[in-house]
Amino acid sequence: MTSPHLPVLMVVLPLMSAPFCAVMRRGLPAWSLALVVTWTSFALALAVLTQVLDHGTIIYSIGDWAAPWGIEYRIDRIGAFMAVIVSGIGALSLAYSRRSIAHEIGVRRRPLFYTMFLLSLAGLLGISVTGDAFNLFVFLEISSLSSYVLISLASDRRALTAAYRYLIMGTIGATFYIIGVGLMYMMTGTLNLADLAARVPEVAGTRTILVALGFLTVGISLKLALFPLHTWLPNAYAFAPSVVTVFLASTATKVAIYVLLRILFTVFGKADVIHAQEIGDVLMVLALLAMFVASLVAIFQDNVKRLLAFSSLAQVGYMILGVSMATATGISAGIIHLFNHAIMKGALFMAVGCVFMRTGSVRVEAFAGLGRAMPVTMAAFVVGGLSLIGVPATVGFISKWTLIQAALETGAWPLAVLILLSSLLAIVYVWKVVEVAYFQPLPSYRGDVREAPLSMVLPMWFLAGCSIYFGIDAATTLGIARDAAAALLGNGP
Amino acid sequence: MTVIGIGLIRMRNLFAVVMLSGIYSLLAAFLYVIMDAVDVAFTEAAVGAGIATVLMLATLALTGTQEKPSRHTNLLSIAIVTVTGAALVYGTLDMPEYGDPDAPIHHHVVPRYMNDSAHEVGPPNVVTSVLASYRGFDTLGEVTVIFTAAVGVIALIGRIRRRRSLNHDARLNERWADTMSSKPVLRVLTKLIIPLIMLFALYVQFHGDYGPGGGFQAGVIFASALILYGLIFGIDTARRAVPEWMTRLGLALGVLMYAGTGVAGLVMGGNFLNYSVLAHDHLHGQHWGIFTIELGVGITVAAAMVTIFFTFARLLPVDPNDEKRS
Amino acid sequence: MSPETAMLLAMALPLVGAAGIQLAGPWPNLREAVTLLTATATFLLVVQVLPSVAAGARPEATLFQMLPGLSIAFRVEPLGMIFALIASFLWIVTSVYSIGYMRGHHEENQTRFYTFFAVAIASALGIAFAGNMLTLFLFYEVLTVSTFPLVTHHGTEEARRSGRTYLGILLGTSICFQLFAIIWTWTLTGTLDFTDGGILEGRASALVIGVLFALYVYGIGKAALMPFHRWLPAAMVAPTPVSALLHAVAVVKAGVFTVLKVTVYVFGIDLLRTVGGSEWLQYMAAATIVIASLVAMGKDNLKARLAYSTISQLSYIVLGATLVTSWSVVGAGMHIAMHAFGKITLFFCAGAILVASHKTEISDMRGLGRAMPFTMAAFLIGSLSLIGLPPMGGLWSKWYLALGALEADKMFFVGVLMLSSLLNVAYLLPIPLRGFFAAPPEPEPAADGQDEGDHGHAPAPADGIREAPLACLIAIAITVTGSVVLFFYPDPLFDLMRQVVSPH
Amino acid sequence: MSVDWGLFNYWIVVILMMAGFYVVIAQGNLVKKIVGLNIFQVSVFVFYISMGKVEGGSAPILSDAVTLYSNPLPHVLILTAIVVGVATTALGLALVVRIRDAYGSVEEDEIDRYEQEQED
Repeated sequence: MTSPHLPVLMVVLPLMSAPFCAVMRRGLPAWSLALVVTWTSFALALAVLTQVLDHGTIIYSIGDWAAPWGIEYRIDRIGAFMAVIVSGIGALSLAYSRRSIAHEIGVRRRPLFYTMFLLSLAGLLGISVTGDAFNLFVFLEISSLSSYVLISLASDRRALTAAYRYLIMGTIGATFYIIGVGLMYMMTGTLNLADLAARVPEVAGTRTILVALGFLTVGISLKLALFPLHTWLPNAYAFAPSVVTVFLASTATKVAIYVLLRILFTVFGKADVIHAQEIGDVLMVLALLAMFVASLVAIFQDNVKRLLAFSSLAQVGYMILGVSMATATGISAGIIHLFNHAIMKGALFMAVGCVFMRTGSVRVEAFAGLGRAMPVTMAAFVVGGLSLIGVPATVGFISKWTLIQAALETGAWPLAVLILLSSLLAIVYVWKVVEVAYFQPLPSYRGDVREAPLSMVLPMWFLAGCSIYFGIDAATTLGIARDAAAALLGNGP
Repeated sequence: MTVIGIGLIRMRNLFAVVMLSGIYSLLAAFLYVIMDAVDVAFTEAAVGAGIATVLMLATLALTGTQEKPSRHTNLLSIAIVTVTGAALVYGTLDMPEYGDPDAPIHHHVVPRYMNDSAHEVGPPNVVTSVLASYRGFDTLGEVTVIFTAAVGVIALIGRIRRRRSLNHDARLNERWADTMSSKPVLRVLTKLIIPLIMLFALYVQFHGDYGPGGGFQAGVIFASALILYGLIFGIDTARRAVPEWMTRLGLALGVLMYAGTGVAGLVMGGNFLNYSVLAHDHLHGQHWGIFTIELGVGITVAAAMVTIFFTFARLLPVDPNDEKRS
Repeated sequence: MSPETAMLLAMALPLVGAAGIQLAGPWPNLREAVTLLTATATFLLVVQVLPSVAAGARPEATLFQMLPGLSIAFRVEPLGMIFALIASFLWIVTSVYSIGYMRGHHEENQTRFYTFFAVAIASALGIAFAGNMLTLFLFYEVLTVSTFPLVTHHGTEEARRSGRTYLGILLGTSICFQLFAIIWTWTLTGTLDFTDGGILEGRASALVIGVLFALYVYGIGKAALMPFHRWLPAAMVAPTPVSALLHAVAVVKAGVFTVLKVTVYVFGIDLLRTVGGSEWLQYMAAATIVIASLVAMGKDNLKARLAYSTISQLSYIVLGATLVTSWSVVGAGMHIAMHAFGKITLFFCAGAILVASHKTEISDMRGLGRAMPFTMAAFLIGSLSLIGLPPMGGLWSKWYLALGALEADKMFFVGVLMLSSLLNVAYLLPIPLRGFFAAPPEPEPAADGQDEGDHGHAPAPADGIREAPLACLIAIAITVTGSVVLFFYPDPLFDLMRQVVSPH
Repeated sequence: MSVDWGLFNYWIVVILMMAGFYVVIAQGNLVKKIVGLNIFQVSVFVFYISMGKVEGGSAPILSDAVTLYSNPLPHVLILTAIVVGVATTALGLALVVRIRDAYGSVEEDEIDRYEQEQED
């Protein structure tokens, strides 16, 4: 597949199939269509990634209007990598979704669920590949609006307030972003990211650009749930339908981090703001706070989804910590953790979804005895948990290794110590669940708990398997992350 | 406008708040006209002052109009807002002055739109050229956003309280019938006005190339005709005229028309959303492309507005007792 | 079969075996046959590697590239060879013993037990054959995780608590200190390969080397250097074959083995000696030796006493490593083997006593030698080996350790070794001696029932006690023989260790 | 001290934005928050349109009689943004309706209280 139109098809395909799903009356045909489409998108994303790895950055002018007059797709390594992560997780969670959705969402709403899912996917993919600041906003809103709906489709009424809070915070974030873009546009006259990058250094010293940077950073930080702008996230993840949690946890915050990378390094890279304006230091402090505060809070959660949500906040901290170092190794640590965390959290939330399906609860107590009753699911949970801790032979180890290496390279050994200490907290909260699963007997009233259906177990174990495989053989993924980091710093291939 | 802004903060009567916010939008629209943004003004008036206000009123009818006094102090919020505001003002200090023709935005990118769009794209309305062609992909995104919102609203409140709805709808109609039979003049007037509004919508739809207007505004106007019909003759009657499947189909159709045009460009040998390749010469191609996508926009927007409004309206309680019971 | 293939197969086979055990779960006889077969085959494969290593070859293999520039690689050198031989051989013995014990004790979840046991052995072999520090660390952690279900086998509240301590200390130290040290080494040198003479020479200041070495030694929590020793007594809740695995076969040995390996192949003994970064650790090791022995004396629970004995004995090896002389390293390496055979004998005996008599407290074991003469005799021999008396293998390792202390010109540590041997005598020998010579605590069944109230908790009357199941006794016989054989034929071991300290 | 009146327009816009922003983050009523969000966004739109204005220019519809036009690009962007804004508003209001249905209240404090009681 070497058609030049792959990048745009990858995004437009799910976007165009969403209306078809919307007019369907039943879940099954909608699911089938969505399944075909997401997997095709995944295949296209992989093809694009290969193309980018082989031939370098792809530039696709939409409507054949050359940038900066028209909108272009500009896909470099990191963008293609993001697209693969997003579409891959999308494809897997869609395969997983059928039984889970059949269990959690009423029959009339199922086609609408798949519509929203496809839109969310299209939005996130669009963000990953676009080269235009305003187009990015539009697709950000597509993905955000559909996520709000996806979250509120859950049966728990707290999902509604969670979605509402997410909507308010998300819209504030988007508005901040748009203020930032406006200020940038005002000073440079362009919206194209590459063009901005070329024109920013001229005006980098002005107060307007400085404020623009501030607004962009705060706005995106809201979306990526950086401490202390994270308050929307725990409940949104905890009460959303299982599949939605899987998908959003593995993709939405990741894409936001990607946008932050784009702004800080692609647009402001030549102006070197991360060093000049202490943004790096601020991000680093917030990242460290996130790592410790969120991990500590996670320890005291009784709802496993909430527990994992707080763990996600801590993991976002790791990613931002890597980014804030602004060295090649630091950024590649952030990027590789994007990928790794998507895999492991995907597996973990899928396991929790299986548990919810069989026991009707995601409280820690509900896990009692599941080590025996649902051995396959719990084994996947353990693999994911070990990965969160960072045990070798899991992807978490690779991330941690790279991050600590980055810290030591800059001579910041206290930082390395803090990273290690915070991962001890992960042992505590992961083991809290594992112990209950394996050491407490199955309550008698749950005597009929069975293993989850195959269609859910397979995607879950695919991710669990990935988190082992890429933990042993990380040369490829880390290689991409390194090249991407080098490219972001302006000295890549 | 500032006065309204401050008033909004202080006021506890939500009904007044919503009305003020509508007025605020109208004022903004007025400002847009002053600042030469006629298309935007058109849209803001129809959407911000019109649709959004109606939706808010509908919501208020469902949730109650009096805000309860808040107990906690808002020092933190004040601090955040002050800091943000101060940052923005600080940022303005290095900006080009308002109306300054030498500002960078007028000299990069835009000159090509002003100078070349006439022979590259065609329509004298540059906003349309940029919207539909140069940055057509954004507009596709925009249509998708409105599609998302409409489907989202169906997913969220499309089917709640279905148990009561039969009885509910019947009573709603009774009430409308009572009210309306006493106002025959209004009914007749409406029947006369609605076709006119629709004609106007069609005019706006197809006139977008030359003056302010286009698919989006036309869609909103078209929808408001149907909404008016619903308000005067009862939601149920309107729903019979425009059943749900039709709006839902419209929603999907518009998006597909737009994206389909893009794909057509791709099939004909251009890039996605390249209209130039659609006909024998590029100006005709652009013309047809813009025509189709604007139509798509119009259909989806009209369908979305109608869907959103009717979905909200279906929930409206018949009388205060009903509201208390919920 | 080439030594490379044999090496890789030796690591893969236990995993295959684990899968086989899992499949054969419903049929206990088949399952145990699979275990024994796998264990024997694995041992034979490891033996295949021996000749070439003894002849000076270093079989190598590289599998994946885990991180850019860092592969999962294997390379067999003499120290690893010794560890692999011990681990794979004792697996057979322990399996034989387990069959008797687990059946005799009516344990549940036996399939899980055998499965994770096999995984633990695979990771122990991985540690033994690791060609760089990353690979070693990988298998080190796999070993920790795979032994967790074994430690918590009974699933009781106590087992859970112990499991938490076990995992907390082992994962905590390895992540906080060891991993930190490894990555630091990597950033300093750009390699993690085990190299003769070390990789840090000229790459770091004396201070950094000292700090790094401390991070490694404490980061290898499996070596149980105080104050990170708590996991070992805690793990005593596990079934006895697991204790044998922990203490003799895999876990603690993996710890001290790693310490030795790091000392010799990452730092290099010459470098460490010149820099002197390890000196204060010698005293920490000495303190652990003495304190753990003293604690052991105070324990009435047999397994707890043995656990503290292990902590003390492990520090012999750490002491040998930190003394960084040729002789001390030779002594340390040999002590891995000597202690393995001695301690596994003692644990087997403790388990046999538990199965046969349900006794766990030493004070209840008076006169037990009459009912279980074979077991008690074996216990005596094992004790003698640990004390370091002829004709047991333990003599040699202590001998070379003392030589090493002399070579380093540190009489103090010779004294510590002597003192410790005395303490060993004090806490180990009374058990078999009282077993044989003291009168049984219970009154004869014919006697009046006055004392019964005092012994209400002792479940079985003395007269009902027989020797443990045959499988247990066979295993004990093998390890006892091993201890004795190692006294008469320590040469192969010695030669291998000589290669470690003077590679050319 | 010379006051830069050329920026005065922007300052007013900033004040409006902040009024909206304040309503969003400080108010406890869910409907009012949405209204605030609306105000906030509309103010941002005004800001965009302001920067497109060229002194003496006219609406960007090409004709032979006019030579100076205002900048059309902000107009395009804001057209899109308005739609996004109304979409968000509609969804937000739909959520408010559902929340009211589920909790019987649209006051944040009350809902927080119910949720704390619910902790399943």
